Amino acid sequence: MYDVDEIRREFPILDRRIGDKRLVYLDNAATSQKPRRVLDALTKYYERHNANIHRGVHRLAEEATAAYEESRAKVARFLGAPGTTGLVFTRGTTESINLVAYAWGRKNLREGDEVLLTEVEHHSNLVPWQLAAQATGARLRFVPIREDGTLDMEEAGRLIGPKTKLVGCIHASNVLATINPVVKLARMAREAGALMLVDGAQSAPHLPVDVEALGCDFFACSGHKMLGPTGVGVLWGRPEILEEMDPFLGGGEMIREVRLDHSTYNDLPYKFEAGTMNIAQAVGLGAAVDYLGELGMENVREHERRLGEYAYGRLSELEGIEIYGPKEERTGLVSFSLPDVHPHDLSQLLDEEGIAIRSGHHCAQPLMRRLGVPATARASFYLYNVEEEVDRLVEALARAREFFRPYAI
Amino acid sequence: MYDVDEIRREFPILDRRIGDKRLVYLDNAATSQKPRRVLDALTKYYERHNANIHRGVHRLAEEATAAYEESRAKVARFLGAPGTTGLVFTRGTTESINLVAYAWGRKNLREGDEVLLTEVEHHSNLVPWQLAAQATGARLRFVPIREDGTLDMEEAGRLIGPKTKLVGCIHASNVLATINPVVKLARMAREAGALMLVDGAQSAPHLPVDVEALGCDFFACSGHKMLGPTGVGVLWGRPEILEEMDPFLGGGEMIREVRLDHSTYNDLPYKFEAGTMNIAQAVGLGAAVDYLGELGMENVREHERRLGEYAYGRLSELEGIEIYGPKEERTGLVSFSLPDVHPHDLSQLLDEEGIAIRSGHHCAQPLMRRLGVPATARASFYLYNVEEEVDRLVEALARAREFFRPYAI
Amino acid sequence: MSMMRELYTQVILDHYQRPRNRGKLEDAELEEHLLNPLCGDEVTVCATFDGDKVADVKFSGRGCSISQASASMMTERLVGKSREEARAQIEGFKAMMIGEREFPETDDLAALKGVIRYPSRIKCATLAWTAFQRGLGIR
Amino acid sequence: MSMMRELYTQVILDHYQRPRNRGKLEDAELEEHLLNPLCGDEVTVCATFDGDKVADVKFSGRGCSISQASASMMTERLVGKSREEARAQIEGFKAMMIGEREFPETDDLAALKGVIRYPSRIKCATLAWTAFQRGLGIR
Ligand SMILES: Cc1ncc(COP(=O)(O)O)c(C=O)c1O
Ligand SMILES: Cc1ncc(COP(=O)(O)O)c(C=O)c1O
Repeated sequence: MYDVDEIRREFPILDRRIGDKRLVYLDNAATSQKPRRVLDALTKYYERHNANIHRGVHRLAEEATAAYEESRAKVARFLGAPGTTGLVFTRGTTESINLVAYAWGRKNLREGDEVLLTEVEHHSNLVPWQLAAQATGARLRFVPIREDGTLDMEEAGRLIGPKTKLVGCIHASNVLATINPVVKLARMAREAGALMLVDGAQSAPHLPVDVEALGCDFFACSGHKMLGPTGVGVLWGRPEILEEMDPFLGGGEMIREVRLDHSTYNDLPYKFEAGTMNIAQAVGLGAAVDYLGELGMENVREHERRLGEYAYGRLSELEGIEIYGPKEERTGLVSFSLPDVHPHDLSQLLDEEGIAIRSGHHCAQPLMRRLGVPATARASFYLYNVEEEVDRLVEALARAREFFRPYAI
Repeated sequence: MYDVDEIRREFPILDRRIGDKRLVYLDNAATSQKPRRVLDALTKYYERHNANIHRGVHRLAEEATAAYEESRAKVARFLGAPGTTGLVFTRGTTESINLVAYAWGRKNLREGDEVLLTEVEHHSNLVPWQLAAQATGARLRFVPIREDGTLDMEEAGRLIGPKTKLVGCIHASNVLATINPVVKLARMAREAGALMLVDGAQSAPHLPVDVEALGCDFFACSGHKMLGPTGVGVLWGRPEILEEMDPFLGGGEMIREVRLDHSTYNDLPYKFEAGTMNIAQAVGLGAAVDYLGELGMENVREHERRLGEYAYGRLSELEGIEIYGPKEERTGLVSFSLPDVHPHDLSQLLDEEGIAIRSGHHCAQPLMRRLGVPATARASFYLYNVEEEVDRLVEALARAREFFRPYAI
Repeated sequence: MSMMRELYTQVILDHYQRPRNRGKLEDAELEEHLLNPLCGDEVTVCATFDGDKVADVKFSGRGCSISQASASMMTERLVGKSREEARAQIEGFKAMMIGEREFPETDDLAALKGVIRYPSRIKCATLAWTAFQRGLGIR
Repeated sequence: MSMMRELYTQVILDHYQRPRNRGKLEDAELEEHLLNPLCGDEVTVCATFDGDKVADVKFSGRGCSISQASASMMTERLVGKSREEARAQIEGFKAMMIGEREFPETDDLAALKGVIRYPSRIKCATLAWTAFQRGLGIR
């Protein structure tokens, strides 16, 4: 049974007050809150086991190494990876994608090659490819969206061709709440001989994910968006592909033999883990995916789907509101604009009532341009949010609008 | 007054027992332990303020941003940086140096150029330059060491010339306990028109550091070695130089304006902080440098100098021991070999007595080769270690040797 | 919403509703576009000069009430100023916005005082001013 | 030091002290060098064959007591084995070292059982075996 009250008790910050109001945290797409057990895992790690890993023969080093590697196994299982060999810890989605853009992209892209992305990408899955394109002469192309925010798959079919070397796609959009057909894209990519990278920053926290079933070659996500600590993320890659890639960061741990003039590199996944890693954070992420596994990602998805639907309905009551993305098959977030009130002013007024939403371009400026707005407001839900919070949001929006309406331009 | 008993009470892990023995943690050069106040800062951050930074208008985002930026200011002050503009958070020393090797190195190095390092470098300040050299055709050269482990500065003088574009040097050696003359090297580099990078992973935790006084252009260090959390480090760079560098990781936050085909980048230091940063870890590092500042780095240095001297003396009593590095002007660590016992076996036997030391190549394989050994044992001290712990170490070493002597080859 | 009244003062809402000097200038001698990377707001300021004196200033772009009101107030203040005076005026304002200088009680600008409590909004309030500063060649 | 006796058994210390088949082979058909990146220990194994059967095996390199003793025991076991048998033998040993298979009580190899408790040392114990495996063309 999915007991949201019990779940809420796990999150100390949900008792926080803003002024005299109880916090309503609806900025989960930016970062999630952390359950007590994740904080406890961090504290326990530091108070009992902290040591540098892999190279030490003493007890703490053994324990820290075991904890770190266990986390790797847990995260691999959580993502449906067939083993731990392809599971690399990074700082987050952004570093994961940059790793691919450097270590795979710089080595394999040439003038005339194409990388196919979409108009919906987060800057994290766009800027690294712009830099790789500048360095190699490859060209970026983009799958457009249709009016409802879903990908134009016919156009995708036309765009994928023999020049395509990699297709990169956001799995769940952090703005439109769409879930993109990455399985289909991966199939099309494979048929064209291209690799498929999935930006799972907004899917891994909210949907059951199975990288094998997705059929992708790379999958990136961030710990901090899925109940884990800041400072840790994941790149999963097919071992055969990772094996052939150049190293990315050089340093300790990723090497086998170092001479002054050249070096050879360690086995996977260590080849991509240079220097002292974010050990405690990886351990914390292990505790987070344990918890998500206990709750069941199907249940998390169902809870958020319902809440998102409820929010979509309640927000639609507001006269003149514009909600972005499709009506159906949405994740648990809603981006919107209200006439008369700039999103910044909106979130500020909401903040006074203890309600945290985000306003801005959500690191998706090209998508904002496509939608024809400089910014939107966004309420994003997670497994601990409840309908009463949606109600407080809607009421506060109505009041904010009353406040601003007299001054509307 | 430097009260080491009081200090020890701040570190929960020092009460840890290994079997029935109290832990003696002498692996501080690998990573340091964490005082309660750093753990508390992490917990407080997550329980009260956790949010994504810079882009949010709500209260938690304001608080988290303020905490993160305050930490930046604290760390800048701790390192003697003239402001926060050049202070970039990274995962650690390794990422910091790679950042320079990619964003400065790939842009500025050409065939015929030289990067001058030393024979003492940690893999972190060697492998990134090997990769940059491979990519650009630049050549690496190395300042040799003299018999006592100090740099041969005359040879350095001959090696620095018009071809030299960057000089990189480990500030304090993690193997030899030397403190290298980086001020002098920086001056020589400047005169030759080269930049100076200092690997401060082993100096920032142990010595008063002032990047202005050092006269360097880049300074890198790791939070986890200086009482801070894992997963955070620092690159300080002269703003004028950072300004001219290419971006490194692409993604959110480091951009100004993103279009599908190109982007412009944010101001310093944000230009080099792509994606969601290690926010909590940066906050934790802020608490760590607060504590170091309270204790006084002069006092920390003095405590460790004495302890290192005491350890050097006591260890010298062991017949046939070889201690690496010079006799004088050492930091608080001692690398050594005992005849008849392989360092691995040594640390294993010591572990049974609760004593954590490190054995291996210490991520300095070229230096090991120079010393003519595959590995050494290393005991490294920090501000909470005491003479009794040195005594326990020396006694355990004597016993380990008794154990192995009959089987010596 | 009493805190809100401190931030969204009557003066701000008035400038937001009826921005002064909104638009573009033909033959602008100074023209500078600036984007707030954190939220996507943007502003373009332009100015004509009469010798060393600012003859006319206009601003355009889109943004929140704070950024629009602040831009509007800025244009009122810069007309008739020499480059040097404009520069000083802008620096003074930016110093107020980071709490390094007092807001003059009698000046309309004091309406922006409430923004200081919201660091993420300070960039909104200073956006047009920074654009003008850059237009004057100061980085 | 009683735990120590479990790890450093008499058998291990004996092999450490008097390693069997230490050295190099002229005309080795199989020769493989392997480095343990975590500690710098290295081993070279070489072998000659008589048809499909291992005729002679030797190892050289430097390392801790565990890696040396384990290499020594390996050489004793591989002589006379076919390539296929050698491969199976090595796989079996590696399975024991990660706890996936029992150590045969009566075999000297059981002396290495204590190593399982120290994951960082498992690589020491398997170093020579992995080298031989690679020499057989298995990666
Ligand atoms: C001198 C030196 N440089 C660089 C490093 C690398 O630091 P990190 O592993 O934190 O990236 C270390 C520590 O391992 C070191 O001792
Ligand atoms: C879809 C998407 N991709 C990538 C990212 C970047 O993740 P991070 O900032 O953790 O690197 C985010 C979150 O900001 C996101 O929502």
